[in-house]
Amino acid sequence: MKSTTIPLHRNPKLRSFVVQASLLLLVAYALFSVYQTTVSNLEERGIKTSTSFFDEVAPFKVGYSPFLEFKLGETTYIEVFFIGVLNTLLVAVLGILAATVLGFFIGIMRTSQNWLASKCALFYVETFRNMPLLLQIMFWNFAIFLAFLPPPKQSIEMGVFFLNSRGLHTPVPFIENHLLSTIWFGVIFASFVGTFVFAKWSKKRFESTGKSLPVFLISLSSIITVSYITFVILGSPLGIDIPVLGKFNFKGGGQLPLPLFSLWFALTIYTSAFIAENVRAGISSISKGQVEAARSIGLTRTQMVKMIILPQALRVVIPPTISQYLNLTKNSSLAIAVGFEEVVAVWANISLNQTGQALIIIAMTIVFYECCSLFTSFILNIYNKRVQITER
Amino acid sequence: MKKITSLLTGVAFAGIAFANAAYATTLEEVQSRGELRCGVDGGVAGFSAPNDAGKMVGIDASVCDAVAAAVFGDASKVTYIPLTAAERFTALTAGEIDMVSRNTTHTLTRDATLGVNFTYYNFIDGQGFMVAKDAGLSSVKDLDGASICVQTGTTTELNMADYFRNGGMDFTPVGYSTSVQTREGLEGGACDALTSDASQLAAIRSETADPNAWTMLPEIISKEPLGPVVRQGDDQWMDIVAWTLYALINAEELGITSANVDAMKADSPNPSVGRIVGSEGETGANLGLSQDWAYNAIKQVGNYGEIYERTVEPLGIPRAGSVNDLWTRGGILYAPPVR
Amino acid sequence: MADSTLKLKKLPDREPPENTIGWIAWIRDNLFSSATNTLTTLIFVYLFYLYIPPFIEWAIINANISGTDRSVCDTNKSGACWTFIKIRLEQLLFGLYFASNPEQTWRPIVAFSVFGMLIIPLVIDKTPHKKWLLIALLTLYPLLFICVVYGGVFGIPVSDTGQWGGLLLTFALSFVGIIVALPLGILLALGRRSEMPIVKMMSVTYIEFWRGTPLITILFMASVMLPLFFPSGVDFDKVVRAMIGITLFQSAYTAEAVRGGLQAIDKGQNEAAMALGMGYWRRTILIVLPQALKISIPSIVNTFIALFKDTSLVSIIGLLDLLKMAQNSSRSLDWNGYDIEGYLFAGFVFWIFCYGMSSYSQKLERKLDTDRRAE
Amino acid sequence: MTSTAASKKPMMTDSPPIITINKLNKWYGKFHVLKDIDLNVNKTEKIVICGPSGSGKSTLIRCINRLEVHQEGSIIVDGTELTDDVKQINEIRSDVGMVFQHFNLFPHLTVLENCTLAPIWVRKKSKIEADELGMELLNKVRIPDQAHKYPGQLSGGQQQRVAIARALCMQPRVMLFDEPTSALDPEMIKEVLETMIELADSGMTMLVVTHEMGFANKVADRVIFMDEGQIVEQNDPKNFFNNPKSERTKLFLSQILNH
Repeated sequence: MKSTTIPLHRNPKLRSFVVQASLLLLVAYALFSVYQTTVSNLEERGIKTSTSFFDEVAPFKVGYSPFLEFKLGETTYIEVFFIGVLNTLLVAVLGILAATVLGFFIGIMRTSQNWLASKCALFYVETFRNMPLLLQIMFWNFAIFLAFLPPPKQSIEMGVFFLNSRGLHTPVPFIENHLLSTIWFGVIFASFVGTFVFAKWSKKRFESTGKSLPVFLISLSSIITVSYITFVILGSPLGIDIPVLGKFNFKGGGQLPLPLFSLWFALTIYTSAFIAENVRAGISSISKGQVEAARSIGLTRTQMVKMIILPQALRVVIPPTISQYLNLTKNSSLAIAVGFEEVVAVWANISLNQTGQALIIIAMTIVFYECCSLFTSFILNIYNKRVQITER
Repeated sequence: MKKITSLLTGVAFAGIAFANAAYATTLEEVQSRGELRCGVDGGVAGFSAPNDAGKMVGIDASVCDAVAAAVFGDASKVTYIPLTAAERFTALTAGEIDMVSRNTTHTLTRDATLGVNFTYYNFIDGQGFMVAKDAGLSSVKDLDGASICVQTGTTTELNMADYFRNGGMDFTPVGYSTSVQTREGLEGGACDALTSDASQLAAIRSETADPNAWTMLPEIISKEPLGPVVRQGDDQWMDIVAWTLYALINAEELGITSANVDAMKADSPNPSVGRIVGSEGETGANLGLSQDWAYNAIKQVGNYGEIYERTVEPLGIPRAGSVNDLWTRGGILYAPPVR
Repeated sequence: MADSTLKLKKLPDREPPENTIGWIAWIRDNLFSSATNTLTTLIFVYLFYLYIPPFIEWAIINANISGTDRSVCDTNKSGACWTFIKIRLEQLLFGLYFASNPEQTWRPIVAFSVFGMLIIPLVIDKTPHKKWLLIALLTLYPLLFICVVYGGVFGIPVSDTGQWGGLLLTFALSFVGIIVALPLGILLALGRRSEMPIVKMMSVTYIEFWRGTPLITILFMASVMLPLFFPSGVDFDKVVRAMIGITLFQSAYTAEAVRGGLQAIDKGQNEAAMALGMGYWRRTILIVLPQALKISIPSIVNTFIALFKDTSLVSIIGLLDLLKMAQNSSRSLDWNGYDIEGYLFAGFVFWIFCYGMSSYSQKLERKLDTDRRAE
Repeated sequence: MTSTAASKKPMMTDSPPIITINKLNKWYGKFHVLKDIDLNVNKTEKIVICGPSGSGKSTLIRCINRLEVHQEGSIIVDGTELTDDVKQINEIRSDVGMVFQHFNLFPHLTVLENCTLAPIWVRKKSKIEADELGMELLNKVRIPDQAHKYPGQLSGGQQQRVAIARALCMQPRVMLFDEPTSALDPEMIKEVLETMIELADSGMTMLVVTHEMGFANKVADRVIFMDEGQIVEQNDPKNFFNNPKSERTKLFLSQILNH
């Protein structure tokens, strides 16, 4: 036997090394020359790039900032960025909540035995997911809400809620008496703890005797009763700030400005169509055998849905739905079309226009979205790992 | 096909540094291309908007025409590039266009940090407010607490913030990215007032369903000198754009119109006129242009007064006695002499 | 038990009882099978009664289609104003340039019809030589599109990309997006499954970067920052820059779609090819990719649908795509106030295309499913 | 080897049959799957149903716990007639256990949870009680050590035995088996059949759709042959196998026994 020496160009390890090294070099070179070109372009064109504008006072006003108060003449650019980020997160959370509820509703309707209900759900899904979201946002905002909602003086009244062309105005509670309201919150907290203990006890009892109680109903009603009674006893420590019609619009209370309302509405409808499709796919992924087995051991329909179908369907539904949540968050950037002040609108558009610092501003915007995306993948990974452990 | 080829090479060799621009000066580049690329808004009546035949018209577009006439002797050698507010400066500094004539306010920050130069002004504007007639408002002071529609990313937004802050008043901005949307917002009741440059307000009002339902408040809260912008670092080109504009203003001052410019050229005792229409002096050569550069601009586009009358007057913004009138008639338009 | 043989007589098939088949049974089973079911049916019937007749009345019965200006619509406000769409149709479909130059209108019409002639046989099952049609669509058609729509050859005047608009622009943007992104996406998908760590890492970074960012930010980047990345002298107009942004964005999604296909390929295929002594590229191109691409067509079509809808975002950076065109028209002085019609029309056009594509991809998916079960 | 005498005794008791099927007809759309089926099943009787695929044998036993709805005729299970009444259906179902060809275990629940689910929620037993019962039955099918695993971690045979235990946890009066071994490998068939034989020996009433003729021979009181939706022939196993009366049965038996 004679030892063979492999010619260098046929050694797979070497080949792989050379390929990777040259690719790396090529990409590094490409990135470097883009960097260099950019730097020289900036210099040549006399554009100054620096982050010093972060601490400059923003010379414009952001109209909606429920979390960080915007003070004209004090709020700086970097605070504007955070206001934008918080507004994005706000609309994302509102949208995710509503789209999930609506999506599950439509998705379950899609699998309904009732032919009409099922076809209506199909119509809903096919209509809304096959039209551009931007078109839908503008349609609702400009062609429907702005065109048909009345001005503030003729607002649509729904009890203490007022809907008009400026948005939805809601009452919000405010604290009248610090001590008493602290006590009241304490009582509510205690009653929550109480129901928690009660739920634990009732679970134990169920396990040992098989007797079950409507835990949720009992807890809910007792929390409501307890908090109402103490509220009255304490002499109403909280006031309710009801919006009042002022000179131009409603003052006081909480506000869901029309742009936010339209954006939220459109995002909810659009995303719910996708979630509904996920839910349908999840439910129909469950084999007929599972249903038959559940029936054959005598489970009622409700029990079957709760214990057999939903837990399994959710495993199919949740991962793509989490991706839809990310999509919704990214899609909220279309707010720019209706003037809601989320991060792309106040940062990548207004601030960029006013400072001209395109590089830094766009980069920060991208980093924010990449963080959202990483966070989503992180959650998805955790979920997938957990599912993998409980079922192989 | 040139663009497609350059696209392909550009994509393929995105990272590989190219040799610098082949042309040393903007003028040479424009001349060799055979057309002027001029950035405009494209959607503001009276300034730049397509007419029925699809041609861009307006006082901003006319400046482009005049520069093309000065460079080529042919005012039609222009390609108008509609730009958003956000893109106008990058498009200019990247060399995608040769000049911006897009109702752009001259400010220190823009001048000093964006790599651009402002020339002179083709329209001097100021920011005003428009409200519903039946709202019973007579002054901006009445707007304390109001919602105000505004186009975002403009100086308008900043002036409003300053003004309200100064007066200790409160307001809620309702920001839209285009001026058409601000109009829809106002008409739909999203805001109590709309703020923009006075000229734009007039244009917007003319586009509402019922122009008589809206009225302008008397205050003008800012200075908005609007004019063409060029890239920094090419003084010759800056001179060409600036002096074309000056020539149009001087022409009005001297009574040269597109109708009588031929006659003036043939026989004018006034040396100032002669220098403009090219019968005297070396004005064109100094700029690197032909001798009849200003003659062509005036002949084909008209003097400043004619342009104004043709484009802005129909919006309902009278000129007589306003800041946009000549200095000789109480306005502030004052062009340095062509000599 | 001896009598059990008596049952040997074969019973004839009978028709099922009347009330268990036919439409009555169908209605009972699908609409009134239980109390909840009946209630649901009644609720829906009531809702239909509330909303459908007024809509039909507005959109069809009372609608205006005649006339050439808004006066017709202004006198009859009870119906939709389709006159507006009729008058502006050419602008909406072909953009301002081709609409305002009647002698040029043939160019987008030719481009669209050739596309139709290529795509219709492609989606029909029984067409022979599909492969060649597809290749023609991906290679010859773009050339034809450039020659006819862009011009500059055979004496056809150049139409700057900056002058494209309407459905034509929407189509051009998404078509460029898909055909340029496809090869890029395939390479990235292969890279992501590569055994070379650096190649894999770079592909993953690239894919996840673009997938993590909203398209609108990328378009802003393309419109504001791209000019800074290229040396002076290399300048593209806005449409081309948008195309670059869209392509980069789309390639990441295509890569994920193709990766799905690659994952579905049985390992044995690769091993069999290896056993035949094929190298990496030969295995990949001859054995793995053809199968993987076939499987991933539905997902690729789905990403294409998403892209097609997303092209509407270019209106935010000021391009006149179909949506922007519809908006501009309905906001112009001539047709101010008829924006519902504008949105409905644009929405309907988008819907037709997206729904068509998604039905096609669902059909393909089902077919692939049964094919694989049959194997 | 013959089977135990106890289970082979003809059922001539006076007690009424536990299942009475009378003139049962069923259609899938327009396809006539079951034609005039008459069948009485006595307590503790073991019946094996065989026949070519598509003969309606699975459909027949699925009708018995209302997984399929029949259009004509009647089925009476333990004195209760199957109608559309949901409550009655659930009662009957909890008295009739069913084992499927593909096991149909709930993949998201552990083996023990699979078994205790119905006792807890349908029989309203306490969890402790149900757990005890579940473990007892898992012991019976000889897989107590797998109780806390998930079905996906078990072999096919083990899964089918869990399925049997799950059905038995409801303490049913009748057990239905729908081809319980046809999805299994040969060595696993054996372990499942052994479990079923033990179950038979304990006196359970069983209806088994299967092609395992060895099992039929050993356990069945009656073998039923179905074809084209009819019961073609029924007899005790000895006569059925040795002396089939119809040509169709002969053909079927020759195919199934000589393969």
